[in-house]
Amino acid sequence: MWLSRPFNERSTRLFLLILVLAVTLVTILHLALPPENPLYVSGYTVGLLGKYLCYALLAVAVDLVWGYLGILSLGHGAFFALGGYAMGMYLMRQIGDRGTYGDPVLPDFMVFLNWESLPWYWHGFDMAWFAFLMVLLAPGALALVFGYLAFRSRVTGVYLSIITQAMTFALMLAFFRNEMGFGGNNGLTDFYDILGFDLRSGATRLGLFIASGVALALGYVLCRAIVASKLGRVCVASRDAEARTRFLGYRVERVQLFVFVVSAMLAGVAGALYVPQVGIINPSEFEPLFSIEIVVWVALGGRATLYGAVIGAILVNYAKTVFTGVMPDAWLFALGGLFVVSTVLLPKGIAGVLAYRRKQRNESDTTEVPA
Amino acid sequence: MRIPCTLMGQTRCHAAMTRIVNLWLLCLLLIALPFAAMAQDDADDGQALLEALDVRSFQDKAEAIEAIIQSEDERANDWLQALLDGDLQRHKDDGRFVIITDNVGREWPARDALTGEDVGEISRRELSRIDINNALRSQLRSALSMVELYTGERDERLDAAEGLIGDVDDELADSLESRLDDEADADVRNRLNQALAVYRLEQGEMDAVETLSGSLNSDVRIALSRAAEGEGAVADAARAALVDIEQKLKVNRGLETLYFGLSMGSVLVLAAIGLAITFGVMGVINMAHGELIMLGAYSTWMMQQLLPGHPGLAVLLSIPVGFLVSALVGVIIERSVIQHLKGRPLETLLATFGVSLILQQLVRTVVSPLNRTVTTPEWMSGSVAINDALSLTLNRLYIMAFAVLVFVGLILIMRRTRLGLEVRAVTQNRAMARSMGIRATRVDILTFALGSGVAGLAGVALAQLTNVGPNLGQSYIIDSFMVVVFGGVGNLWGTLVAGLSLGVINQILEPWAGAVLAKILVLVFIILFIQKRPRGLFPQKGRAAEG
Amino acid sequence: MLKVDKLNHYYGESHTLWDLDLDVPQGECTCVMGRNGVGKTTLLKCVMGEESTRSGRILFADDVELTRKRIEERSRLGIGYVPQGRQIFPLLTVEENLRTGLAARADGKQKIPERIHELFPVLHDMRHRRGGDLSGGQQQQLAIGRALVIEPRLLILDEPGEGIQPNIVAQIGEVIRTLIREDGLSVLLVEQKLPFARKYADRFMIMDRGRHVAKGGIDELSDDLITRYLTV
Amino acid sequence: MNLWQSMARRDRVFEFLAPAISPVDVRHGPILYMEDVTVSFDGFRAIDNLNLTIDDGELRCIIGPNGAGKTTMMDIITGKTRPDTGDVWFGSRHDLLTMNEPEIASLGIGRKFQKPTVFEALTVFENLELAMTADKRVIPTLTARLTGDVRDRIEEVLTMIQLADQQAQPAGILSHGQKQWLEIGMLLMQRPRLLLVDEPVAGMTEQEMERTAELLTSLAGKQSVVVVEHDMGFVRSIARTVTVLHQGSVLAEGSMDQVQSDPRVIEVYLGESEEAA
Amino acid sequence: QDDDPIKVGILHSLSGTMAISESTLKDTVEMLIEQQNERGGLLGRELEPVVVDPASDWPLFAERARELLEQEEVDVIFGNWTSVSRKAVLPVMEELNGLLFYPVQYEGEESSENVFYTGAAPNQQSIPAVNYLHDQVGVERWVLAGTDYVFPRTTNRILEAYLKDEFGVADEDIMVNYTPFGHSDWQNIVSEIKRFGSEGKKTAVVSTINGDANVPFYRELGNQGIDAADIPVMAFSVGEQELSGIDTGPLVGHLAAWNYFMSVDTDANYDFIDAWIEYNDDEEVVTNDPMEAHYIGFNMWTEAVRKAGTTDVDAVKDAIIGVSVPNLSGGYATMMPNHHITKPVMVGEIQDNGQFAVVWETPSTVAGDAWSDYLPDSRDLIADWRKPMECGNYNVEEGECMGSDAEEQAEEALSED
Ligand SMILES: Nc1ncnc2c1ncn2[C@@H]1O[C@H](COP(=O)(O)OP(=O)(O)OP(=O)(O)O)[C@@H](O)[C@H]1O
Ligand SMILES: Nc1ncnc2c1ncn2[C@@H]1O[C@H](COP(=O)(O)OP(=O)(O)OP(=O)(O)O)[C@@H](O)[C@H]1O
Ligand SMILES: [Mg+2]
Ligand SMILES: [Mg+2]
Repeated sequence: MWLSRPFNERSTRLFLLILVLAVTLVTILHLALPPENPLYVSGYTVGLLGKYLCYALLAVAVDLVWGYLGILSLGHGAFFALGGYAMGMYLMRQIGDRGTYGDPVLPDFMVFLNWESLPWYWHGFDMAWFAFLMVLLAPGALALVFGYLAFRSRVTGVYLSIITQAMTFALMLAFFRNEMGFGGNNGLTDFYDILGFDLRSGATRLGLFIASGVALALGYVLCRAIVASKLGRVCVASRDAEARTRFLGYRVERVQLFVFVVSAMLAGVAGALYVPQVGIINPSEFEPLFSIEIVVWVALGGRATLYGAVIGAILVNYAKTVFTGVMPDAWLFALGGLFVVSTVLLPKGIAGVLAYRRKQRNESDTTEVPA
Repeated sequence: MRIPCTLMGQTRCHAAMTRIVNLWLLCLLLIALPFAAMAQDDADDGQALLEALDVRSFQDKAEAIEAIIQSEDERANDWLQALLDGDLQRHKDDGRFVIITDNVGREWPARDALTGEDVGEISRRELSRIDINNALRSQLRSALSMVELYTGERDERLDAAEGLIGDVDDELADSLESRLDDEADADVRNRLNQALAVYRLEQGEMDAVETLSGSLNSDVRIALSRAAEGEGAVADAARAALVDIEQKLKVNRGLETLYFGLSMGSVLVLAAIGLAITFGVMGVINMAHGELIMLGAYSTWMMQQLLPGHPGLAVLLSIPVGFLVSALVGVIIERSVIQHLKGRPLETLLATFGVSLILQQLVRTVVSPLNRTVTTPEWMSGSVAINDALSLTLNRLYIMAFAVLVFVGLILIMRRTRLGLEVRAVTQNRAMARSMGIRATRVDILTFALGSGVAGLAGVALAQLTNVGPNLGQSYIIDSFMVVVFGGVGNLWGTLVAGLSLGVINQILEPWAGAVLAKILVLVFIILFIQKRPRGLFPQKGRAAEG
Repeated sequence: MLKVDKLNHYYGESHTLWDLDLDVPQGECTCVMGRNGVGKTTLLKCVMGEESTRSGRILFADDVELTRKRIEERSRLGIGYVPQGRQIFPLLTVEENLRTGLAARADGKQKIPERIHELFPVLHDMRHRRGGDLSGGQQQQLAIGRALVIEPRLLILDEPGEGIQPNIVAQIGEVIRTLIREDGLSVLLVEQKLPFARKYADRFMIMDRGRHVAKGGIDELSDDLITRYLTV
Repeated sequence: MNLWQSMARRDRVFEFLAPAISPVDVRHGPILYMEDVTVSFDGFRAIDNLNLTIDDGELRCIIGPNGAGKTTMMDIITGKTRPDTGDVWFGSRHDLLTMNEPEIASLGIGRKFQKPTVFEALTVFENLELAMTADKRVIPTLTARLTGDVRDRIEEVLTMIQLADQQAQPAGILSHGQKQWLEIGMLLMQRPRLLLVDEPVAGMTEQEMERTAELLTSLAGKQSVVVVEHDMGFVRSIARTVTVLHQGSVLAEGSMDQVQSDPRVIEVYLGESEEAA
Repeated sequence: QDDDPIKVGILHSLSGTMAISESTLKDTVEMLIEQQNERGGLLGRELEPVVVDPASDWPLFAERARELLEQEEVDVIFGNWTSVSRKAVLPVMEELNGLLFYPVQYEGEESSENVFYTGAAPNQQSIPAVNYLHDQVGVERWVLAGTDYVFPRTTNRILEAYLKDEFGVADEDIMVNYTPFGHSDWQNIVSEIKRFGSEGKKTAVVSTINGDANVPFYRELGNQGIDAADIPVMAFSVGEQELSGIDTGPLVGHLAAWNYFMSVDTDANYDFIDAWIEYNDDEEVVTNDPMEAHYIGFNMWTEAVRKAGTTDVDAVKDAIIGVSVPNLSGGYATMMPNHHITKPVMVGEIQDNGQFAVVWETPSTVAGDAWSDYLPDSRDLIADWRKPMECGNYNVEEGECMGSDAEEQAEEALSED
């Protein structure tokens, strides 16, 4: 089976091992240790880590299209946000009549803005299966339509990047509009529970953290499977010489569309897991700068490696957390400096350094053997 | 002559007051002008007059103002002007009235309102201001403008006459008639005629309609529509005149929209044109472009700080300064970061993103996180009136001209100098260009400096329109990329056309769809347009572009 | 004119050129030959500075140590380079492509020499077309023309006849010969086509897997050498 | 779940769109048929009323001055350039002008480019793997496996093009000539019905040229081959029919000897010296 | 334990788009803490500020709030500016039982057990301001221009209803206009306003335009020659700080409604300003309404802590209701049971020195109303956090506490059994 192919790769196995160990360890440290213990992992940290994992999955999705397909998407935040909104809508509906106005159907902000009834696109989101389906379908459909148009007319390079940016920018403006019925600038927030579990309980948050870990693992394996397949090589081929690939008989636009849609769906899943953990989804997730930032994570971690994207996402966000805490006035210097220095010094990102190290070690190993 | 305001509605009272004050000022003027100023040394009189101003109620203040005018005190003008400017203040302890000459900081220099002698700096804690409100302000202003009608320069007379349209009553009409005879300037006469015609139209005179027809002045239109409500010949004529006016207004609105569009477009072009060089020609995805714009804007502010009191000169000087500052920063960025990323264009995105964060925070730390004030010089503020319904804002006119200049300059540099050729050669095939003897490093530095400098110029212009703050750049970076790409990467003309057309489209859509939706529609338009033309407005065609 | 001494070059870890020696006498045409992938292009790139060398010396005009010069200075010394794969600037017009060569001219003249248009009339006809739109052979002609704009003292040609129609190939050969005779130009040529090499080169050098294995006057190029080193 | 979803979607959206490839029909005539084809770029007629037919199994050489339009002709056949007017048929069933590049490629038209274009980031082996005839739709490509047969075939071609040693290296580092060979190898993997070969021997040594000539002649018969080349020695060694293109249309056509002695061809193309040779 | 400093969390963006407004609030709280420490601290303990930067990123606000409460274990938080950031933080506050003082005027329609709203509710800003325009200026036509988000939307809805009901304003005399955040090209809108205002009736603009969009807006007003005397603009989001970035020359006479102006002529205010100037070591700094709100909030909190004798959140929550502290305009602010405070409402005119001159003031302070009386759905709601009601949205019609908290209380009651 093509899906099992990644498990033959050492790097994937190693990645999964580390991920599983890390998640388990955090879980154990969180549950088993008393808060006084210096090794205790607080609920706050668990939430933080869960968020990082979502970002990591998002970065993997971006790396799939950027690293392997050569599509620099500056609009992946849109798919992330759409997934998030799908989840957010579900969570809103779960509130039921516990909202401030006590309306059993309408979310607070609708009551507040005098909406008479639920807009049609809000229907169905009270059912978990439907909402979760939409988490995949909404970003997938957007990617499908958008990608179909763009790839069909062979929009490439910066042109593609910029229209993805235009897409997310337009969506941001649209979602900001209160008429859209997604809560405008305030977005969706003040959630109570998910699948019947209380979102304000530590256990649920731990569960979400583990779910994020699982999603990341699955997403990673899926991407690896695509990349390691012949399709992955077609992707790389079309990245480097699109026209040539066509002359070999590959329908490049379909390959691009397929991978783009898969990537969008992964981004959607990441967004869906992100929302209950941070407790809010608002149009700022659509901001073009956020999408650029995702690309920066990937570049920092190392493009076209997938695990590099994971490292980049976690590292940058960890750095952000630390810096904003330690030096609130100057953290942008640190972050900006990190981007600059690492690009200049690490041309292939962190993954590049790791690969280089490994290569060196291997070489020293092999030279030792004959001696 | 006194009208008890309490018996009237507040606004109507003020209108009446205005008229009274106007007349009084007029008299004052007519009397005072021929005679030399008489010495006024009984200070008590003045003190009393001013004291009457220091009351809470604005009605009472209006009366006090009137009293001042009636007093025929020669310092009245001074007081009223100070009052209008908010400079008339009272010392809390000794009750002395002073006129402050500067109101920045905690200690304010002042002079005595009665004697005019300098009293040094006074802590603002010690002072309490004689407040006025909008009603009083317009009362004072129209009073002063009446004076201008008689004594002012031509433009002032014109403004004053225009302000009279719709405000003429019986008493005023007579004095205006006589003023009309003395007035030499045709435009002013025309205005005065209109003002009188509106008055006569209210009296139901037919020939007034004739005078007024075709005028785009809003007060005239109001008068006409009021007249049109009635019955009879005058009303019919008024209706006909209105139809004609509406027609003209429509045309004017179209022109206005076009102007708005072009002016918005030239802002876009200015913001994007530097990027068209660094990104379009050199291929550096320069996320710090916005910050370079911001630095240009800050140089305007800086120049104005350095040259207080000469905002105009400062703005002019900030053109070269803004260029140099941004160009210099551009060179630093190029040397420290971008030169290490040769052949890795996508990574320039990452590094310059970092640079943009650093620059933003730098400005926040070094200058301030708050917006800075940039003063619009006299000659750039206001607007030129094409007619009563269409006036073009001056600052935007200047910016449009500036954009054209910058664009032409750039085109010349890129077309006529070796730099233009060399930079394209270097970006297309660096190794080969060097093998042909082109000093690639120098070309890189110069080009990046040029692109950055132009961004600085954009900043100088934007400082006249929008916030000068650390976030300035971020609000333009996305638009800039959009414009460059829409026009076709590497094509300066494309950038020009793209910027202008996006501006016009936006402004056409805006009244119809609202600002938010218009923006969304423009974005959707760009997306769809790129489907049709995957390489922008002016694509590079043929084999060459493919590879 | 050009003297290469014990040159070593690496692509990363792989050793491409091994202690390579080469001599291009003034006013002669030296032809480098060898199978695909033996390192001919790499050698030329080292001379031009596009590849940096690990060790060895490259002397130009007896006294200029090229390895210490930056690329752009090398061409300014009077080295014209026609690379393999044409390497024209695709988005510049033909004329602009030619004008890039003006940067390296010692005399600072800002006009494209007439001779080039005489030699390649097609470049004149198509001067407003973009380089990338030209046909393969036209591009090759452009590449040669561009190198000649410099009016070089040493001309380096990497398979110049590739993709050019026969009569023009012959013409190019003649031009090279004239330039050598009249202007004392020196030529370093990489060429696979024996007839061409035999006709226009004065000396040869054969490379095999990064080493030089034979050299001499062109008359000395024997069938034995050919079967040994140029046959698969 | 995510995965199955996406796969299901893929199936629904794309695969039914894929046209069933029908084999080329050559019962009633030539395999390639171009009639009155004209292309102009900004007013310049690169191809001017070109008429050309290639028979099934034929090996045709096309020569002509630089800029005659040879490469452009191939661009038209492979769908890269759309002609302004004219007809291009593959067999008697397929109107090539209605198809896009991948469709044309999957009909069985393979091409070697004048400037070698290989996938630089992929290894030599992978380059060949991608070129191989297979079901090239998305899902089959995703699930494709490297069977022993395929591997054997690739190895075979690798030895043929003498890149067996470099098979695991990225194609980007190959020398110019090696890339030429790799392209030929990719063409071989593709097993097309019609091969369009643009300057196959540029940068090759005499002996390699001979090998290429052998290779191409051995292919002819089963497959049709169109070769564009400026090396007269090479053309002479393989040519049966030669077509001379000039300024976008056919100047002369016939056997090598006929063409070679045609004064017009000598004037615009061969030159005096070549005739002497 | 007792010598440990009392930790005061400060949750204001120091970077990103909101830094421009929020960073001064951070400084304000730090200054207040410093002053308090100079006065010997609180309950004999030092106060220690814990500053974090949520970087204008809303989810980050929630995260940072959690960090402050869970990791840093602060006793109180002063923070937030935008509504959305407050909304993001709210669940965290309620979950971890924190104390938040929110200093900015907002759209109302909210009352949380854990949040104290020291900024103005709509009835403390917009309604009095509109009254002023109608009564004192004689405005008959209204332009309601705002940025497209909740605060302007709600405010304008309330105002529209109010204008129609109260003054009988006709539909065609109200023009509503929304623009995106950071809108910078105002040409069309200003020209439309100009046209709308030249129909012969006195017209005013009620502006809920937010943040950076104001500068280009006012500039365009000035350039198109719209004078305050013709069409005054009454702004709800433009304070001294925003003006400090604008050349106010052409804007003289335009209005703003707040509960405090820097130009307020009281000694308390001058003391505060002097301290602020000294703290920043900059003669040019300005104070504004949200700063006063923090000043009040901080003093209320210290007062309540002193009253309760502990920083324990529940004790402080109980103690603070009814606490009165002086405000900067010479009166007193009292914490109401609905967690809003009493405030005077003032209208100021812009001066050429970037200050406002107060031209009108409510005769007495106004108590903040969490639930607007002019919106149909909230008309019947009240908030009262005193025992035994302890409810943020009590429906007086139905006589029950709506929504979540009822549920929670029921659960609590169950679990206590
Ligand atoms: N960038 C590179 N990195 C690593 N190896 C390279 C690189 N470029 C070339 N090589 C290898 O170096 C060797 C010599 O290449 P070079 O291009 O010099 O050959 P050549 O003699 O010019 O061949 P040809 O006749 O095909 O042009 C080849 O084996 C090639 O694979
Ligand atoms: N996109 C284009 N724009 C302008 N001119 C073009 C374009 N494409 C091709 N041409 C011109 O069309 C002519 C035919 O080019 P083509 O590449 O087909 O020639 P060719 O016969 O392959 O020549 P060569 O033997 O040199 O490869 C040339 O003169 C070329 O300059
Ligand atoms: Mg070579
Ligand atoms: Mg060709």
